[in-house]
Amino acid sequence: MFDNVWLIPLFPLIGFLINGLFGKKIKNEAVIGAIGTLAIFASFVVSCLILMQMIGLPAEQRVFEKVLFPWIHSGNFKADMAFLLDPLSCVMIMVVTGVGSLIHLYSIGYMHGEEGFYRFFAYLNLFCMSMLLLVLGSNMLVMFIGWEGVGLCSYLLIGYYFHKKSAGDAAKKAFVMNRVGDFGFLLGLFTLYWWFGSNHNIWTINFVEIKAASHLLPYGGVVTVATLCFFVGATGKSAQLPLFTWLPDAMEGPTPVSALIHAATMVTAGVYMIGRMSFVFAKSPDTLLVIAVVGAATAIFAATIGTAQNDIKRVLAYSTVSQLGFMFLAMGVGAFSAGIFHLMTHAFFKACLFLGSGSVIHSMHHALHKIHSHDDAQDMRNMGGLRKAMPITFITFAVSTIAISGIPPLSGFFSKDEILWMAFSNQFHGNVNIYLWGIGAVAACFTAFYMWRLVFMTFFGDCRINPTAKSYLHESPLVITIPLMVLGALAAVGGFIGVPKILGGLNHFEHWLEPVFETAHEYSTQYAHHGAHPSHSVEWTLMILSTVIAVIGIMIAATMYVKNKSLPGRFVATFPTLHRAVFNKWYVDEIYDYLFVNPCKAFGQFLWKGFDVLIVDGVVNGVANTVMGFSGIFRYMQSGYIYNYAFSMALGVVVMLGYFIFK
Amino acid sequence: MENLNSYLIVSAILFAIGTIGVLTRKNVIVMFMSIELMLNAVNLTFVAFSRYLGNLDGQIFVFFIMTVAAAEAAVGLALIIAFFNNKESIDVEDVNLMKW
Amino acid sequence: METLFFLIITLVAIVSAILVITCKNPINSALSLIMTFFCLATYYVMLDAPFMAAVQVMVYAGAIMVLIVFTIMLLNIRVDSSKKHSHKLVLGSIIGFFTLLNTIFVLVKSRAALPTGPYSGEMLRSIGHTELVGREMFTNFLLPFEITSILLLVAIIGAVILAKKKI
Amino acid sequence: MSNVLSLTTFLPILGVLLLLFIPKDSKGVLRNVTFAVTLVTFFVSLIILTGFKANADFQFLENVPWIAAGPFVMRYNIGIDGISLWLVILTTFIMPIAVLSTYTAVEEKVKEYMICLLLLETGMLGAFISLDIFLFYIFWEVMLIPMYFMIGIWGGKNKIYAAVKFFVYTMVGSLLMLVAIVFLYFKGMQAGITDFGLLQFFSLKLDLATQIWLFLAFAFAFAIKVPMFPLHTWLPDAHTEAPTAGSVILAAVLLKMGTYGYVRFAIPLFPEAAHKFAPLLATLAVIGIIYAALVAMVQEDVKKLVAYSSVAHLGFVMLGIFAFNVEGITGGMLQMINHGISTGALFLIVGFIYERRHTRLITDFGGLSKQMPIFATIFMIVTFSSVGLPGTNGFVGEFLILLGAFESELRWWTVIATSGVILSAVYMLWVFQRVMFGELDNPKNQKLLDLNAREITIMVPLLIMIFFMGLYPKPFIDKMDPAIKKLVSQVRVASVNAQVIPGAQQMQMPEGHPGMSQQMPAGHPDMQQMPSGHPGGAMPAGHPGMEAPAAPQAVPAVNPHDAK
Repeated sequence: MFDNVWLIPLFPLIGFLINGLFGKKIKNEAVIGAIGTLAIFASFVVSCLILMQMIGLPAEQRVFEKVLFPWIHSGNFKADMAFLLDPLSCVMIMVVTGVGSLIHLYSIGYMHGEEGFYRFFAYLNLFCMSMLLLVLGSNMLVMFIGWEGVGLCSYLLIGYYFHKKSAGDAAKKAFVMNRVGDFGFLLGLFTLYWWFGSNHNIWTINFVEIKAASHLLPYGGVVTVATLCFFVGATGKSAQLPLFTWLPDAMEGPTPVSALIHAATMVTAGVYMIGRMSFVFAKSPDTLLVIAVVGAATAIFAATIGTAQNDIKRVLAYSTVSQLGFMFLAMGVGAFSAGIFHLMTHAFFKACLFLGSGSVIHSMHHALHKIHSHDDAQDMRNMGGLRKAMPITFITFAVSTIAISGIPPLSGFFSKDEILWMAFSNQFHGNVNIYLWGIGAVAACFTAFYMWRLVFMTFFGDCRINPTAKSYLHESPLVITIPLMVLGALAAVGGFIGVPKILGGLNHFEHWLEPVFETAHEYSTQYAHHGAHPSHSVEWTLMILSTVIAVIGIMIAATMYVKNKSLPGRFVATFPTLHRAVFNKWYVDEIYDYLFVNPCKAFGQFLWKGFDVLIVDGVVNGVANTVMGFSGIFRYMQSGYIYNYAFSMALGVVVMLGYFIFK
Repeated sequence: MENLNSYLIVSAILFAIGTIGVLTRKNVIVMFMSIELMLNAVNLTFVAFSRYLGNLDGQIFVFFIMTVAAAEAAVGLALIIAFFNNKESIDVEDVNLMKW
Repeated sequence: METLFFLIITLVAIVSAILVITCKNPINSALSLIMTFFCLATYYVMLDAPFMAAVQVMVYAGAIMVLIVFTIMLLNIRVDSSKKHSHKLVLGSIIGFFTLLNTIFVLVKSRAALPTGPYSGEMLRSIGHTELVGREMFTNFLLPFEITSILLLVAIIGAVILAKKKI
Repeated sequence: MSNVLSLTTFLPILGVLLLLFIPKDSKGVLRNVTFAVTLVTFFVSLIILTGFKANADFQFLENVPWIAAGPFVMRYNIGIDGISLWLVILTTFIMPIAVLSTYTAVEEKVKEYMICLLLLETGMLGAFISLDIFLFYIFWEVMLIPMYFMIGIWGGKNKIYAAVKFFVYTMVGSLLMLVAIVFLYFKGMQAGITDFGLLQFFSLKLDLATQIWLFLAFAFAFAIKVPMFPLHTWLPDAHTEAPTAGSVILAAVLLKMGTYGYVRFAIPLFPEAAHKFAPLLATLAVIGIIYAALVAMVQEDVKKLVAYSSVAHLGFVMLGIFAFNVEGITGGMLQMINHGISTGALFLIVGFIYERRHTRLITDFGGLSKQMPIFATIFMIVTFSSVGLPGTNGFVGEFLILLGAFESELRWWTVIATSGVILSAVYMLWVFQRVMFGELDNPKNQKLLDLNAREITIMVPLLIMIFFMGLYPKPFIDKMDPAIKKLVSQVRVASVNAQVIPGAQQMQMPEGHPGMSQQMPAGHPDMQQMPSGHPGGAMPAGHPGMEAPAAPQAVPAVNPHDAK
């Protein structure tokens, strides 16, 4: 089965080609949707088969490389179109194809009747293909194809409603910010490639080969440079500080896109990349510290913004940014498998949340459309009390919210708690640990708060929508609710494959990934401070503490949005500046405009008008004008009158003849 | 019979007058006639030399010159008419298409 | 006697030539030019070339000058009205003067060995100038003679095409 | 078929003769005949492609006497290697497309236009295949004239200015080059070279001072053609004013003359000087990348924007070439072809909307996606190819260039150049968004027709090439690889002798390993000849004893005075 790994990206590619080229002619939504969904589902089946086979193998044999065809070979440089199967990529393909299949199914219902239905499915399939290339790539360049490919699809899908200016802007912003990240990725790649090549004559970008040679890498130094570059790439793709602003804007795309790309898969590519190259990152404690700090900072920063947003999808977007921050925190503290674990559980519950919000928006939109209202279907201030109208959506949404808040025994608790525990107990960031843990815990509290705020505003209380519209609110069709239920179930139980030892679990997940990360752990122990390992009681305390924190967050939300509804208003009145700053996302977009975008445009304008036209062309035209000036003087000789030429000719003849005669 | 030099001097004078005419007049037809004058001055030289050298080649050449002059007159005058039709003038100063 | 005649003819020729380039009215110029052509015909007779004289009168004074006069009248040009450029006149005269100087020097002084032929005065008078020229023309110069016909043909076509407004 | 190269080159001229017999009013026939001629030329050139063996030699050689004027002996000496092969194919490939694009765009003086196009093709092909420096110069100038007329006669509003600017810029450079060619020939004669054949001059050993002057003359001429910052200002004008086919050819092929000139002439003829000026030229290339990107960003005219993007792309090519290693030059060569395809396609796209709306101002458009879905798709693919998205052709070239440059001494230049990748996305996507996305609010745009069959036919081959080269560049690389390896070894021998200019040394990474090991992987055949342990990169600048260690086998001793 391993040999057929190329089938996994192939199916979505075929789906993309069929829908992209002929979708317009097919017209039938059911056929188009079926093609798109079956394509990714076929990949899911293949992935399952591969997973089964891999489970059957002993741990040390769980690496397989499949070379499809040689791609770029030039000089010393070799990059093949090749796929790598190991436990890590197995997890990823399962998540991508599994969640992907569900979201495709969901889209059939959600996108029903949209103009360009075929286009949507074509892009979605293309995205899946790129994402699968990203996770399966056996060298950095194939990964990079996927890396940029998902960026492209994200661009296409955010700009799906291209007639909206905001959608176009958001799409461009997403792509450009991703490009900033790519810049880092490429530089990291170059640095690593050049260092290995010039120092050890190992000219490679293949993960397996680099892993085999990674013991040659020094601790710090050039590795810090390279890994920081890679990390810049990761921040772009995974919307971390300072490149996170594109993700909330990306909510301009259709909701299934937000669920698939901007929650479950693409944005986690940065985390995956660090996991894939953990053996390089682990060589640089400085980079790990940077990653942990950036991750923690993003977690808290995005969480604060999330508390003040009114657009249901934007709240979820900031929540995603914040959760990604948690994953990076995990990577930064060396808890690679915890990061991947959180990636997986997050894919479940965040996809469910997004799809649930999509279900709500779908229903709201329908109702508002019926009464010809132009109210915003995504604004939570228009919602409320929806739990009665949409029971399935409500239940799945609530389950996922409990999961993301970190309430045991749902999946989010296990993964988030493990991250916080590792942030506290790791042995190489010294005194920073306690701060990392503290920030993480506060961010978790904020998470619980704004997620429950969302739930309360949307599903509880009175319905704030126009009463006539209220009667049109109804539960979404099965094709939408089935994925919700599946994902809700996964969000509830998905954590049990990674129950930590202290709770009596076996932590299957960590064992599964151990062959991938053991090299990295080996390296990181080199610089660990071998202090006293915190005891079990500490672990228990922290675990209870983090649960309590989450509950506190929920309580605050309940107080403010269910019991005493005037509180938020009074809060805003008391701290108007703070609220405005948070509401406007701490003005980050404005700062970027001020710092980068506008100067760039102004500078470009200056270069064009000032340098190109004035100086370069000025010199060129100046030379031309000087020549013209001289010729302006000499032109009087060329009067254009024939008799003047006759004069000159006669004169010339006379003078020359005279010279020859009288000389 | 006068000696050769007197003919030559006469032809030189006529040639010079023709030259002055071409250079100083602006009327295209007068210029044209001045050119005919110059051609005739040359013809005279040819005939004079031919007679004094006892060689008829020069006179044959005069025939050819006359042919050319006739052809020139035909084409040249046609040009002048065409020019006049365009510009309502035969002033050489109006022939200024080459003026930049 | 002959010298006096030569001088008179020369005077007439030069004066009429000067009139050609000075007359304001082109018609007067044309008439003076005809006068000059007649003087030249006279020279040809004095040089034992009566046939040349006849051709001169017929072709130049007759054909070409008629053409010119017709053109002048056709275009209805009266007086050379435009203003004179004195500098042009002066410059032209200077050039003309030096042309004269040069020409005289070339013709008179720097005469190198020239090919002489068998045709003496007696021969011209006894056999006849016309016959001799004719013989020469249709033996040694037959080909150029024929080519002149093409030249004339081209000139005729050219003149027709140029002068007609629309073909 | 030994004359197939000549046949390819002069087929267009035969086409011109054919066109002369077609009355100028039968425009359809003229267009079809021209198209057929260019198509036949393309198919003939495919014979070259299939017959080409992937080795470093020049192939399809033809060498017959041509002009012998006193001491100057010029021969009709042609042939191709892996470097010129692809440029020849690119030219013959682009020409039918360019001709097809003029079917409705040019209505006046069709006959003359077609003749110009065909003459241009011969000129371009001739320049790529010439192995005689003088023959090259002739073809180089031959290209100039039809292009001048194409801009000057069929151009836009400001065509005369643009045409004269184009002509004068290029002429200034080429005259300098002519002087250098003649001077080089005299130098060659002293060394026993008997004609202008290029290959003999490769083995000519010149002292550094002479090399520098000659290199500067050549480099200047080529830099104008490339065009490199700051000699680029003719390009936006020429591109905006030229008719679509003119812009396409200008971008796709003519600009390649400059970069090709570096690879074929300036660098192998004067390797030491090339090394000496590499940092300078790389700096200009990098400035060009960033500068052109910034200027492109604020353009209001789509065509001008594309023109500036050309400057940026060719900056990448130059950076790759001056990396002096296989990866960089391969990348540069690939990028030349890529740029020909993607930028050519972009100009065609601009031409399509210009034909429909007779405006190129970005603000006149918006929301065209709705009205022209096929156009939108094609435009998007080409945009992403131009941006260098992996999977499209643009990526392979750009990546190899950056990789090669990073391996060489131009590391910090590469870092800055890489940021150009971001900027290219900014300006290309921004223009795409403003033209294609948004509300379709301009009433004039609401009646626009989507691409017709002919226009789609034009674009399809380009799109196929975009993906083919992006996903499977191996056949391209394989054919050019031996020639590039040879070029690199030619240049590398010299690199040890070249003075290391101050600054190059500081560019080394802090690890401080000897510069030698960076440029030269162990195991390279040249390595064994080098005195071991001679730290080529770390030699103090201006050291007069430079020539001592390496001189014996490679290059005659560099005069210490010249070396300064």
